[in-house]
Amino acid sequence: MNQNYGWGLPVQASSYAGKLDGSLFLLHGVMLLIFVLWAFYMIFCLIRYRQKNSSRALYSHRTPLSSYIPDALMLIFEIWLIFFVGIPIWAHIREDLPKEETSVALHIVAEQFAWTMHYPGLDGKFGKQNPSLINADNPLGLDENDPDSLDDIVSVNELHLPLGKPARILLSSKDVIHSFFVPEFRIKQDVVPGMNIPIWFEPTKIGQFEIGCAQLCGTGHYRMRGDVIVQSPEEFENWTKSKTKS
Amino acid sequence: MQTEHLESHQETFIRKWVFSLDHKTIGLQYMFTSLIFLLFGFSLVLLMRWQLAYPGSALPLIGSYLPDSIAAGGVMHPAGYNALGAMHGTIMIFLGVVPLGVGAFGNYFLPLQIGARDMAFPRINMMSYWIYFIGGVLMLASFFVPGGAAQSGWTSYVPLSILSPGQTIWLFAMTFLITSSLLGSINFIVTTLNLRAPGLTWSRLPLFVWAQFVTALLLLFAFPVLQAGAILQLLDRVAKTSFFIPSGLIVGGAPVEYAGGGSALLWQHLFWFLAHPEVYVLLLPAMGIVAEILANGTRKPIFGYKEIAGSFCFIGVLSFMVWAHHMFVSGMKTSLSYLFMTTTMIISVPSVAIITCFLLSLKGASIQFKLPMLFALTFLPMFGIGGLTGLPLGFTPTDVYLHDTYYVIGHFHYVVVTGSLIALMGGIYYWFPKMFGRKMNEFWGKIHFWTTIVFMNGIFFPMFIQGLAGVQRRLYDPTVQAHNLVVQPTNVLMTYSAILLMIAQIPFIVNFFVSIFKGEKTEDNPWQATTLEWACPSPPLPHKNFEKIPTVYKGPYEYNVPGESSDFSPQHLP
Amino acid sequence: MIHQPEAIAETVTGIPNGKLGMWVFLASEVMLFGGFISSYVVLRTGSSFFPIPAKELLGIPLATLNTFVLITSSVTMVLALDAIQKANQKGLIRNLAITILLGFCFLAIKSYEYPHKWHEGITISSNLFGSFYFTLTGLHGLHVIGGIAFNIYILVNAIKGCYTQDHYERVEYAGLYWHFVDLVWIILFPIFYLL
Amino acid sequence: MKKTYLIVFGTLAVLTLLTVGVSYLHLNRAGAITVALLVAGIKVSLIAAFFMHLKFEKKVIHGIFYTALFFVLILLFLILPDIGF
Repeated sequence: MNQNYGWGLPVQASSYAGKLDGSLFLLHGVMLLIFVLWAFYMIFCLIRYRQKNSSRALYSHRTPLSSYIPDALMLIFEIWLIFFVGIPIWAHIREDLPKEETSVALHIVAEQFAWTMHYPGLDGKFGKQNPSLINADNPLGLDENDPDSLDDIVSVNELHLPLGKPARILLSSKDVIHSFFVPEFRIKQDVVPGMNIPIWFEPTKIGQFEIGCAQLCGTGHYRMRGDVIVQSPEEFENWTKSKTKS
Repeated sequence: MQTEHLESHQETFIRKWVFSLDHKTIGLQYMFTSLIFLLFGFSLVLLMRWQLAYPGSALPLIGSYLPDSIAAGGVMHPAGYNALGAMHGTIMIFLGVVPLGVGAFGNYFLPLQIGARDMAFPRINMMSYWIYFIGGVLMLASFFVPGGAAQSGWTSYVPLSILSPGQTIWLFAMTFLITSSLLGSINFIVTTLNLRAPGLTWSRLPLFVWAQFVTALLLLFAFPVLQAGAILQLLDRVAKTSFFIPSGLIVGGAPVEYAGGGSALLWQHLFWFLAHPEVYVLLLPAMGIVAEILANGTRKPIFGYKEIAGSFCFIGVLSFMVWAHHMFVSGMKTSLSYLFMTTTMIISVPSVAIITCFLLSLKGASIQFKLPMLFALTFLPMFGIGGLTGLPLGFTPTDVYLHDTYYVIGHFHYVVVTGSLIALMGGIYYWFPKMFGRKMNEFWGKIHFWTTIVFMNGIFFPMFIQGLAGVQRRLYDPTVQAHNLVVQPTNVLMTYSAILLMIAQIPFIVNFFVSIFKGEKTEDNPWQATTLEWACPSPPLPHKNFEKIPTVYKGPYEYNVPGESSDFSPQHLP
Repeated sequence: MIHQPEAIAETVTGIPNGKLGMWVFLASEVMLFGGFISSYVVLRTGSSFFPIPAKELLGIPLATLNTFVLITSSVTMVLALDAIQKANQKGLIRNLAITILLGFCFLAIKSYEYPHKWHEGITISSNLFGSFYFTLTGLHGLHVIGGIAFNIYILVNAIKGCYTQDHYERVEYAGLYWHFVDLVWIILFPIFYLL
Repeated sequence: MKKTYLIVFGTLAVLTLLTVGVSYLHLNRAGAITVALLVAGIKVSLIAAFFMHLKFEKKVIHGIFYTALFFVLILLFLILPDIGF
């Protein structure tokens, strides 16, 4: 897993990671350009106009229109950035949810210091949950006598996904605010108790990636991690079969 | 004015120093208290940094002396780390930088710069200091309360802050601090509106006064909303109401006995509605000080006085419409994030305008590299980095990746620490002669300056590298997660920079206290500045500041006026 | 035109410090109650579980009477100010006393209403409506108590004869604060009892 | 001035009775809300204008009061779309 990470950004392993990295490089490029230009200008002024060189300073209250150029350039760049780069990418990430049929649909329930994945199983329907049934080996409190829940798969801290199909996930939390964060997929979404928040991403690389919690959720926040294992479709089928309680 | 009758009787020690009604003494009380809190808040960071550099190892030297709520048996435990993190943020912001920028400098120099004898309401001014003092003592006491200090960050997000221990005394202390800030801001607004010297129109007001006035308006309109949020959260904790508790919460396998129905996002909205104007409250006084020092150091009128004052007001108004850029990935509706992304990008323009005007005022200047000028000049690039790194955080696609990582921590430390704290230190060097009639030692000042700048960058620049690598914030032990391992060495570098930064503050502290008594004596206007506070003796006359209230004839920064012999012409001389 | 007191401090805006200070303080109070009422409105429209008690339980006739009490106290307060502006010391004292009495009457009706609601099962922790009802009306009650204390302080000074036709700023500031407290109740009354 | 105060008192009393009366008519939700807020708004502006002498005050005080109102409206109408609906 460690070859995914270097000193720069982690490896891109989801469909919109490229777009997001593109805007990161664009922004940092512009920032560097602005900083370097201003640094040169400042150093020039400090040397040219130090007291030894210019004993009397230029007295003027005039602010020529040309002094507004940096602000105008900044505003134009930002307006272009928002309407031509920002809104399209943001709408793509948040609004273009793939259809249920062509994607792997599952629920992820966050709780204090573990991620519980809840697959609907072959019947595609999620079993009912009853909070009073929650115990160590039934973290979601799945109700036995509900037929849909028989083939549901519950796996803790281990998210299996097939390559080539987008994942459509419904995030919910049992207790406090967590944040589902997979650096390689460039996805981060707070998981708020009392809300079911849909997210989606499409893995583009087979391998093992890391889930982290990005929102302070108590004393175990630092060890609340999980693994995303992206497999070929066949391996994913075998895995689901092996996990289904027949 | 009612201050005349105060001199008639000889004041007791208590009335003169403890319950003083003189805005200068209250300013000094604020300054000493906030400097002590800044030092204490920074020492909390050294403990945290050691834990981040060498996770799980015993803290050297002071490990065994720490209370059990932070480090049982010399090794810090996660609850202790979270408590230190929350208290570091709270102390540095609400007890350190704001009281220094608004309480100390605002109280001391606002009346002087507008030629007033004192604040509009001296008694309320004294009350605001003592309520702040009680709030500070309560915050410190929270370390020794059973359950320890607050542990859910300075933002105290619900439901964690309602379910975890330590938050009740934090909220209670916050209501004190908010009341103190409100009383202070009422005083500032009425003083600036009503007690300006004759001839001191709005366009002749020094930029420091503009900054304090806009800051007071920000405090006045934003703090009560957090007061409401804090009271709601306090009741959630104490009276089992469920304003912020959604229904169906299950903690540790058992349902929580709350009626439910509340919304966790409501607290974030109420909190950030205050907290964004609050970060401008941290920044504006510093920008006012930089404007004063730059005009004085470049010996020319500041470039674009109207643009800077206008930008202050524009920032003031717009800062109430940008708060939800802290909540892009918090489950807020995407339509709102479009709106707040746009307003956030618009508010970056006045900041750019201010920095442009500061830089352009270097052109055609005659720059004297005196000590305060060094701090003001370094504010420009440092705040530049802080402001520029705000761009990817205010822009939703990049914020998805960078939110709640060390990139955010690097961004706001560059703005607050190498930005406003450096400017406030420059303010201390600049106004020390006016406050004590003596100068701080130039040599030790330069040592303090260069070491502080180097070590500050040593701590904060690697945070951007960690942020881009995806290291989340508030992690007790980053090595548990694989994606943090590559950049773990930067934590060691940052820890030693932090320790050296603490050592670099010792010359400043010694220089500060020694110079009060043994510093080189100076006359009333050592920097040959033009604003009104230099028109009275240093330290200014107790209770009435000026022999006679000055009349203002010209703008605040009339340097190098053509046809005049000396290179500065003070405001109060025709 | 109302009679302006001579002792306008030589302030730049021409408004005495105290009046400007009181208005600035009321602006922060507007923000405080604005924060509370916005939270109430937002949760009432958006919360998944916000049971609203039946109108009979709320005791609307009593609350209407309470609103009358507060409005009349507002009127007697402004009549007190009008009296001192015409140098009518007795009028000032009489109207101030009525205002204070009506204030106590408002608190008495509230202190009857609260236990009545507790028996109905609406407590501060029973549900969101109860929480908001007791928090907001409780906070407003504290402000009424503060207003009454301020008015009593003014009454004592008025009896001692501190206020004349030219020096009555404190009476005006107490009036401003009391009208604000009445104004907040006029907003709280419909949003809790009638909607 | 005494006369205007009594007239304002009368209008306030009538408006209170009106708003209570309307609440018994069981209008639909939107209608009830608009009527209640309208009446409360009129009463608030009456008290502010006449009892608090806002009508006779200088621009500065108007400025402060309306800015506070403006920011409360911003707070309310920017949170409503997120949590409200």
